[in-house]
Amino acid sequence: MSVDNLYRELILDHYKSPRHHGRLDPADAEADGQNPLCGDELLVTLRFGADGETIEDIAFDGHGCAISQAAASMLSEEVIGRKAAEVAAIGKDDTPLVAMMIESGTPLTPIRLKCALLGLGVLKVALHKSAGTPLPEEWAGIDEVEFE
Amino acid sequence: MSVDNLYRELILDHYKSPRHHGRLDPADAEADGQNPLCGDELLVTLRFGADGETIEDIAFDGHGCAISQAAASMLSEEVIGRKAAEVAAIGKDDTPLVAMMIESGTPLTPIRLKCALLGLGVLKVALHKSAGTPLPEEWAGIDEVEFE
Amino acid sequence: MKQTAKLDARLIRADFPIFEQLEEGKPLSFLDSAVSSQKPRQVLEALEDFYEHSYSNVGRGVYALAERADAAYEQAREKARAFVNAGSPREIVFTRNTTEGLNLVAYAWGLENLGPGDIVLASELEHHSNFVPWQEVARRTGAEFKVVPVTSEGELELGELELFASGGRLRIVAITAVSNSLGTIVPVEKLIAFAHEQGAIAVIDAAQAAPHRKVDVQALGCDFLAFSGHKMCGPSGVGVLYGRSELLEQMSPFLTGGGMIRRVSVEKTTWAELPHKFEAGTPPVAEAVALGAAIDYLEGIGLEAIAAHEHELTAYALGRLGELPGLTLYGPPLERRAGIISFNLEGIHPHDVAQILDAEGVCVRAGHHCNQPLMHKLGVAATSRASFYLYSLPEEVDRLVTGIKRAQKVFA
Amino acid sequence: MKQTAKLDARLIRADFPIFEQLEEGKPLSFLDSAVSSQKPRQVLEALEDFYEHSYSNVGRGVYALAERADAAYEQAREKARAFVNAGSPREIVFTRNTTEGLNLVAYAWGLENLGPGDIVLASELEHHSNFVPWQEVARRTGAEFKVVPVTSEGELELGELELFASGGRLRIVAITAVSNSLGTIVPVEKLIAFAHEQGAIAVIDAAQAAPHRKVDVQALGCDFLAFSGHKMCGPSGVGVLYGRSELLEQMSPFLTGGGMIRRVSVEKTTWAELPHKFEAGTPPVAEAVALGAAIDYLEGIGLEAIAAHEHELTAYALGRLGELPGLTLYGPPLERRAGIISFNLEGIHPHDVAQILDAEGVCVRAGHHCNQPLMHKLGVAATSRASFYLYSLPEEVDRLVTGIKRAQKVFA
Ligand SMILES: Cc1ncc(COP(=O)(O)O)c(C=O)c1O
Ligand SMILES: Cc1ncc(COP(=O)(O)O)c(C=O)c1O
Repeated sequence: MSVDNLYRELILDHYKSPRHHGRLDPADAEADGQNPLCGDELLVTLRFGADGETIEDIAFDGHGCAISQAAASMLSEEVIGRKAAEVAAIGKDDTPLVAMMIESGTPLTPIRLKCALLGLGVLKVALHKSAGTPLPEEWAGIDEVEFE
Repeated sequence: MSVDNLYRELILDHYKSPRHHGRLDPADAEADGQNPLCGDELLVTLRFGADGETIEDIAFDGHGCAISQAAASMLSEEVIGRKAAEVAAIGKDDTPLVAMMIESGTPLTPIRLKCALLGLGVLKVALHKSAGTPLPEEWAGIDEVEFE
Repeated sequence: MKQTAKLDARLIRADFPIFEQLEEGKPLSFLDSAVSSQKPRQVLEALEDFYEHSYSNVGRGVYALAERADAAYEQAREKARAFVNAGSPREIVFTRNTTEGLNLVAYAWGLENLGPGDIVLASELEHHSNFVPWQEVARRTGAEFKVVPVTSEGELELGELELFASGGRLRIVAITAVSNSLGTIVPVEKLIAFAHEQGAIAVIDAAQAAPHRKVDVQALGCDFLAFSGHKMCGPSGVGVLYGRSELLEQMSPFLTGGGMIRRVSVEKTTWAELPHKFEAGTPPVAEAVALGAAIDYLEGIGLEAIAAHEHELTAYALGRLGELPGLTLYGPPLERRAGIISFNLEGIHPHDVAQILDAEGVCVRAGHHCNQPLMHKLGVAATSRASFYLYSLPEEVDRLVTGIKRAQKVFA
Repeated sequence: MKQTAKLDARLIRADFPIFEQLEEGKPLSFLDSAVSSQKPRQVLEALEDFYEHSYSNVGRGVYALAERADAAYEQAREKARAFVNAGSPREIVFTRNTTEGLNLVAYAWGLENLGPGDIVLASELEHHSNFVPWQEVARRTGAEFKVVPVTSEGELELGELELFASGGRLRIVAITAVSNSLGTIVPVEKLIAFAHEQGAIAVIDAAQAAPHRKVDVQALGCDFLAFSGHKMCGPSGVGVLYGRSELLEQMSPFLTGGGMIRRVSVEKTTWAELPHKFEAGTPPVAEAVALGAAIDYLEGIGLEAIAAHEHELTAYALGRLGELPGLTLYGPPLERRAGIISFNLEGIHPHDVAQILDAEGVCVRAGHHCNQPLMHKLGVAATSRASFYLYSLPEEVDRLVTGIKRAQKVFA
């Protein structure tokens, strides 16, 4: 993995100026989680539109490395206006930051992938919780911890 | 260690016709023990002379390999008529069978040494128990098991 | 496709450096693989290569070296998963050995789930490692410890199984798949079915099974299954515990410390996901990687071919030993026996037999084989035991027979 | 006579095969020895030699090969005994790692001896492996778990120690000898004295001490002391627990199974002597033997020389890092610090720091280092950490500084 490629302007920009940062209050769904390897933590809050299934607004809060923060920021832009069920089905390789790295020919290593997927993970927890559906096995445990 | 040397006539003879085999009843001192590696077991009973410290008679009972049985048999011949304190101080290398192997230039390997020393071990337990003195550390545990 | 062709033990033997040396001038006839197997070059090279090129601790490092170590370790887990056909690598915990795996279940499941009135069932056939932990956890929790008896041929008295039915109080059935003393192949499916009928969990000791024949935890339907790397061409210091994820998830951790936590504070600590929840501290990293290489090695040859080879040798050995006067054979008939043969010679203690055999370069085990309850049942303190593996040869059986004759002459 | 001459790290480095390779075209600057050390050829050769010439299980075999394996294993125990100056090899238990050693004490001593009202004391400095087991055993037994606080420089608030005096209710004091995050050298003698005054046992985590400086359990007077082979040039999969024999004798076993029993029957089981009572199942045989070789290696160089070398490098690194703007250093002053340096860069997460350093071939750790309570106290989620060992070189510090500057440029 080339560092120049990883710490490209786009990612640094999302890290330094995260989009949709903060907390929505009230929110229709929320969840938090952490990457136990580094203590990175994210809280997601979101609101649905009148149809109860289109994501109308979303906010991420928390702290962590450039990759986890930028990935969450980029993801938040991606999901606004989309249906919950559709978003809940987004695959690991399809989040904007991960996809971008794969495309550039230097995919993230497994450890950094965990950073990059923290945002998608907590978002999935939030959506499954609000839909009352069980979390798929590969995300197990991501929501077990209280947010500080 | 040469097997011919180990299974020499003297040792086989003691194994096949053990001296002082059986149990003394009544006895002035007794103890039992086992080699947990192979399940070999020995019970020693002995009687003191009028002075209360000369070993007047001794008997070993139990079952085990040729080495443990012959060593006990040879030891029993060696200790009759000797003082308890003197016998309690016999060193590992000084039992007849072990000394004989050392002399012949092919000392017992550590595992077989445990077989050969079982008799001395239970005898020491018996003597220390009857004298009320503590067993030296290197014999610890040899008396923890009931004899069957 | 698995290779089912007959294996060529002579060719395989060339993979094992230890057979290149002579033992006191004689070729090494290693008939003690049941206690631990020898290691092929392929495994030793994997070990060395890992230490020389990819060594680092796992699970925590960002740098490339750590990522390599991590990938190698998790790849080994995946190999172990496929080896026993577990549903997910989350169900594969690396332990030190079979014994630790069984203790893990006894502590982490047993201590929390057992109480007075409950029953823990093992068998007379069990190795101490699948006997004492259950006896101990029963003692600590006030549960009752019972054992399924065996016949004089060393097979479970399955007809008596119903005696242990007890309206939901039976909580654990712990059974070996293959007896390490007698080679008995146990019909574990029946015991697992019985356990589940009774609402108990089924714990399988596969220490003697996994190295020699295909083990499929999903086909078996067992709840836990443990085995050791060192008996299957892998290094010492590593074993595997399979556990059904539903159970592993409900359980509290066993050992606690680095690597198995989610968050630690003075007030409260929470646990990491499976399987890490059960791997506290630095794991046997290089050992797990080398165990992965051992699995590749065994699968390259094929478990069926290994079992068939051992079966053939066992048939030959039972025939040759059966001809010897004054020799008692223990255990079940050939059809229900793995490559393990226990025997005794009249008037000669197993220790002396093993000693005399050693002078011929023949290694056999002498003792109770960590099977005292079974020895008690057989009415002996000890036996001599020969056991085979993929590198065993018929001439080793011949040397065994020659050595036995020599022992009989010495003690005549 | 111990060698006290200055060590030549460049010469030593040539013993370590891993440094022969380039990492992405750059020399490997391995500044992460606190998590696990690299292995010298001497240790890898001992491992291979054992597997190729003397491998067998231990403790049970009559044949010559088994006697050789046994002798090698017990010789390793004797080396470990001498390494920490224990009074007897009976006090040396081979474990998997430090974590298992500490858990052994928590289970086998703690579960039996603690109850409601009792106090278990650790510190905010502890690695999770010397924190969570005590927290857990306190939870299970109803005892209270307390921690000695640390100053903002990561030193124990010894002035507050008396607050934990409690008329005989203090039962365990568990303390690390060296902090793995901050390098703090803890005055463990004081804590051991305090523990004994209070009637408590003193358990020392020597994971970061034993590899780097002479540890003498008799001089310390501690009751238990644990360390890991993999952090001291030894293989993964093996560790050592020292325990005072009086205590080990009183204790029930921890893991049960093969090798640790005296006699087993359905009714009752009795235990083997020390140290075997605490070594259930097949031990990490080859790993222990290779750890013996690692001890020989370290002692050949001399622990004093190693500590002096690391001290010199730490002084150099603290100087160079101290000059960098936007860099925060954590931990005590040089005089009371081992070769470990934690730091943070303003506005850059440690993970990103480590990632950018990796591109320079520099390996540092990023995270909480299994020290969440300490991180909490320092008010950070994570730090970057560089740590040194006998093979570390000043130019690795220079490359670290270059890498940090690069990170600062990327994130400028
Ligand atoms: C101070 C300290 N204690 C305990 C441990 C745990 O060691 P291991 O993972 O080898 O059990 C470590 C190593 O990470 C450590 O640094
Ligand atoms: C049937 C059986 N179970 C358990 C064990 C224990 O294995 P380990 O010593 O590797 O823990 C053995 C090996 O001795 C065995 O044969």
